[in-house]
Amino acid sequence: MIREGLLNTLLMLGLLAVPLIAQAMGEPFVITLATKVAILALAGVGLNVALGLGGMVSLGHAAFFGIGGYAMGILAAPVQAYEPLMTWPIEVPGTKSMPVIWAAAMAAGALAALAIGALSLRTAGVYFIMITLAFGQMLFYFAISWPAYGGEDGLSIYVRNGFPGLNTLDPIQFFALAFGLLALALLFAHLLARSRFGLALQGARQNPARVAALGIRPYTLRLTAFVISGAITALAGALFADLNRFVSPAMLSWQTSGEIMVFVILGGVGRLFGPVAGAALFILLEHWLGGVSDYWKLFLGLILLAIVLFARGGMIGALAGRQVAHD
Amino acid sequence: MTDPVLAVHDLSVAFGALKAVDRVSLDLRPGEIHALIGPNGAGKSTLIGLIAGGLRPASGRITFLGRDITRRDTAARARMGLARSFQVSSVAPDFTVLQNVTLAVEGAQGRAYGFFMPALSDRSLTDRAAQHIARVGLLNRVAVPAGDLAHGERRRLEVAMALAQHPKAFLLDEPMAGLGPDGAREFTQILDELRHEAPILLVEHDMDAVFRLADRISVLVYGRVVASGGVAEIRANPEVQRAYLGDETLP
Amino acid sequence: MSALLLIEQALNGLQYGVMLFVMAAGLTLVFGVMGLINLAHGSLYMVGAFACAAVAAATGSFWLGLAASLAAAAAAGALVELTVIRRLYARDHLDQVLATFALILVFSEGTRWLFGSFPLYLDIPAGLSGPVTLPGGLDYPLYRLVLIGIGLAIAGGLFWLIGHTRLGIRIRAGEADREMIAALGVDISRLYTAVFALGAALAGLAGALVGALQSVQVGMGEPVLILAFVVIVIGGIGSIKGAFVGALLVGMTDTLGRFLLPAAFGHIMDPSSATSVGAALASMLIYILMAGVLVVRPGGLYGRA
Amino acid sequence: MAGFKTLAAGLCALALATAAQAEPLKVGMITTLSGGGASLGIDTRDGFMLAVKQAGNPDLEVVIEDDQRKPDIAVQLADKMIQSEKVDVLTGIVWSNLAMAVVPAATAQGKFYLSTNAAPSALAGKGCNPNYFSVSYQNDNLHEAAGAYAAKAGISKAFIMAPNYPAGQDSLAGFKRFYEGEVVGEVYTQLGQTDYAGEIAQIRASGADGVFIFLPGGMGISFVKQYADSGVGLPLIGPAFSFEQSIIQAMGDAALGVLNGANWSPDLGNDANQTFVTSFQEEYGRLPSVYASYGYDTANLLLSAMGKADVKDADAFRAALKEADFASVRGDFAFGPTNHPVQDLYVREVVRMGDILTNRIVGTAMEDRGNAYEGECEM
Repeated sequence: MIREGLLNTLLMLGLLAVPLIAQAMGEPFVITLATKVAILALAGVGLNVALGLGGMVSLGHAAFFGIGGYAMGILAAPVQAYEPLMTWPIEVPGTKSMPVIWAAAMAAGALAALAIGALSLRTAGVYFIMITLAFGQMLFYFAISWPAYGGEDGLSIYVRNGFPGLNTLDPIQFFALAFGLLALALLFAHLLARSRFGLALQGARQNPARVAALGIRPYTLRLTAFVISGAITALAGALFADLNRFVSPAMLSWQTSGEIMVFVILGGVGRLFGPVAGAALFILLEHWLGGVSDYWKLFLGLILLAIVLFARGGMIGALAGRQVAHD
Repeated sequence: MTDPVLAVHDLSVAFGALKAVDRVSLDLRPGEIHALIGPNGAGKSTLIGLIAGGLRPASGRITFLGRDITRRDTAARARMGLARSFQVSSVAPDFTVLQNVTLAVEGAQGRAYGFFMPALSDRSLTDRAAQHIARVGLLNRVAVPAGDLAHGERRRLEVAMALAQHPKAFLLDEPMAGLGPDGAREFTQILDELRHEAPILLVEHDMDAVFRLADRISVLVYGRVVASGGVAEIRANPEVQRAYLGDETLP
Repeated sequence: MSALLLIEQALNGLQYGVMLFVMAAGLTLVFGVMGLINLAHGSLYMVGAFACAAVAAATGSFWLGLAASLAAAAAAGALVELTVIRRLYARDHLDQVLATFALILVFSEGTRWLFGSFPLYLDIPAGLSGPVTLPGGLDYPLYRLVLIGIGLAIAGGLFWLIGHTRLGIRIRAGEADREMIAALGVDISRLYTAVFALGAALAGLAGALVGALQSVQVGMGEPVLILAFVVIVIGGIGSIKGAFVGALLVGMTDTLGRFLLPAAFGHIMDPSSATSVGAALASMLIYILMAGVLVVRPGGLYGRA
Repeated sequence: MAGFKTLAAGLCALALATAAQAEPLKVGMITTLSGGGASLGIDTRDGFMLAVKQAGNPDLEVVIEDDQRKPDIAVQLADKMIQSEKVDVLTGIVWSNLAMAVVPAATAQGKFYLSTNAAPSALAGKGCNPNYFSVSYQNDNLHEAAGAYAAKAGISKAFIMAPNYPAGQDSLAGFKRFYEGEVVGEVYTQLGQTDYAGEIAQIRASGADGVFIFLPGGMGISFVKQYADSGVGLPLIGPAFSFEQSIIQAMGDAALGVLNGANWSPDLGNDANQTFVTSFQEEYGRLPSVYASYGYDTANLLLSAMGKADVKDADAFRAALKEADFASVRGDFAFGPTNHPVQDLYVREVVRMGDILTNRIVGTAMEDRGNAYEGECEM
């Protein structure tokens, strides 16, 4: 058994060290993989706010992930075509600036989460799982069949968006951005869990009737958490689209929702660094198994099954033992 | 006579064909303990639920501090100062005693949306929580998860949470259920002090405690109030004897 | 448009709806009785279709294939219940989602391993192919009429099973109170295996029946699974009656929406963009229906919540 | 299967950079080998590897990876192949949306991309690139063939149908470009739709005398079975994708007599094709599909260019590719000005030969057809 804090530190140091070593050895693709881990972990951190703190099992977070991606595509694509984003009622140019895109992605994700959450949170338990799934599908089909933004072909941008002072085309510099945002999000999630809001939200997860009797509306708490969660996941989506320089409806598919949830559960639900461990393990498995057999998903499924059946509390739970109550 | 803190007027609710609460009117006056007794299934817990806000009445009104609260939700009623305990212990089981009571203090302050305001390192929250925990004698158990507490301790934790709300009225649903004779005696003492904070609407099966504590008693049978009055009056009421107490001799 | 076309579309919606019901019934039973959310239900649909196609190809008989689909899906269901699912009853929904998500991967790739990546051939049985002329002069495929009949018969059978048999009484008791049924001396784990296998068999049957009309391929179960979720959310989880009403609603809405919406948009825009915009909206229609139902009744039409 | 994988040296993400060696041409194939669309990718790979095996050229190294039909995976595989494997040429993508995700970035980094199938209009027009060659066709071609031939086949009032996504929209536009009859109904279906009863009812009510469909993969199987069963019985025409070797077996007799526009058929009489069909059957025990033929042609094109120029000399290699000096299974083969083929387009009919269903050419729809987007390309 290792203390959870030490484990988390090792995890983050590992995620930081792998691309640095890869850089030194001239293996840029490994840096790309580490960037993918950081971005997917960020999406997981977003989901974990809803899932771990709030107890909301959302199987529709691909909606926010995809919305973040499309925010990137819709803002950046007009720039490369030398066209304005919109001309009516006022002319708005597109942008290739990452900070602007991130803000737009988070705003769009938050708005979508507000709408989806407001309806879905009227229900609970298994209804909530299925409804979030169905809303995700609704956006997925919409994105495929709506012709304006490329439909199933998606939107390609040929050059990665820019960040002041950095060359984002350099894999290691883009990794630094993704890693920095992941660290920020982890810090935010940490503060949130220990805040007044976090206390109330976790209370509402355990006993909503009691929290209501204390004068705090569980619905409003959860909706707020869902919106925060949607915004973080949308930010991850914008970064993911930038990593691939491409966005398509595949980001909105329900398999994506399932995978984001897998990161969170693999790592350990409600553990701050769970999504980081989960995403790292998932990507490692995907690339290692993918090289072993065409039927690698069969083995991935068996491994997932073994983890959920026999390693409760996820990886961090297995390594660090029972979660201690919040200090 | 002062105005009642809490009053229900002609309150009714039905579950299918069953009239769980049938045109009930009663009130709670400052400083008193008003006990609600009756056989199992008489509708006592349903009535508490209606007053606290978990259930919606089919007809009738509820006023609290002079205002009609019939259409307000649970949280709004709680913020006005209506504190309740549940028939089955209701706490956040993974939270420690301190976390549970801190949450109650937070609710009373109406500031649950501080995203960057740390909760458990904020002395203005935890000191107050500790005071309430001390009141119920759980100070040596602050760091224990509520789920690991003994039954009686959890009951006291609920009282501490209710106290933290700075209530204008308590709704206590069988707070002494399952406590055993020693626990019940101790708890009676706590409730006796509690009445100085705010009046109590008390649902209780322990008749010793009821007769020792109550200023007034209302008897609920099949959803209706069949008798209401002072302790002696209710003891003597033949209808109560027959309908509720049966052949048991009263203490 | 003609009344005949509308009637034909309504029949199509009905046929689509009853097949969705057969699929959704198992899902809603398993949730109602065991409180389990099973994402792998679509995989059992696929197992049924593959078993039917394989046996029909080997023996030349669709009906043997159909029997095989029932047996294979029930066996797969029982096997999965005994090895994996029963460890999940006491877990929260989260673990159930992850474990059954993993099962989808195992089923899909396992099937691909066994049968290859190419779609299998499965045709409508000879006696049921081709159209028949209905009163009013409408030519309608006989097989689809048979599907409607089978679906309605299964619905009737399920209502009877739940309402009038010992198993049904146990199922209803199990929904109400797990401890009580255990106290009655019923072997609860055998009951659970039986209910899960029953749900699996229904999914497999739906897969085989619909597989004769469609492409039998890996991944065919997931779109149907999500539709089945929509159905039981609309109907109220755990309610067979709700699943039936929900399935018909979804079937009708989807079929008529795909047909009427582009036509409606044709009145206000040019035909090409009307078909495209109308089709885009039609694909979202059932989800809008679901959202609408939930606004009015958060527990679904016949839900207990 | 695993054999090809072992060709992918340094596959492990953390493996050391492979030691320097004699510089062969390294080609990276990204195609769909798992999940729903795997049969197309497997055919592409098998056709390509058959030609590689027949050539036995030790200087050609092939790395094959599975894109799972996911654009983001395809992009990452392309990054990996370019950054880590240091491939010179990319190929193999089946789907247009994946091609749109990979090709622009790959050609922008100076790599060659040879398309074995997907050739979306954006890459033929405004997005064209001198390093991008489509060996197969331009996406619209096979729809154009169907459109050009439909009137000859007696279809004067057509009902046309495709899924509601960009390739579907391009398909209907392609059909209408050379169709001389009247379009009486135009319907977009949902991508991945499995039940077409509603559309068939509309066909029945439309008064059409023929139906054009573009429904690739499982969608086509579902439609054709249901259409045959409905008794509507109007002639059916479409592009070859919907009536491919791997698909028509699953349709069964329902597919008999369906016409489809194609640029290749197993019964094309040229020597290269006869060799290809025979050796493919010997090697893999099944008839090749168009995807296999494109994979085979692509490999042979690449081998022919390797014989003429070193890939490190991009201009020379590009010129060598452009000459297209290889024996195509399609007979005459040449690249047009925008690196898309100029070729004859045929119409085939699904027929039964013994136990299996296959296609047979029934007529030529267009001769020396290029594509509709050449004017938009500035290369």
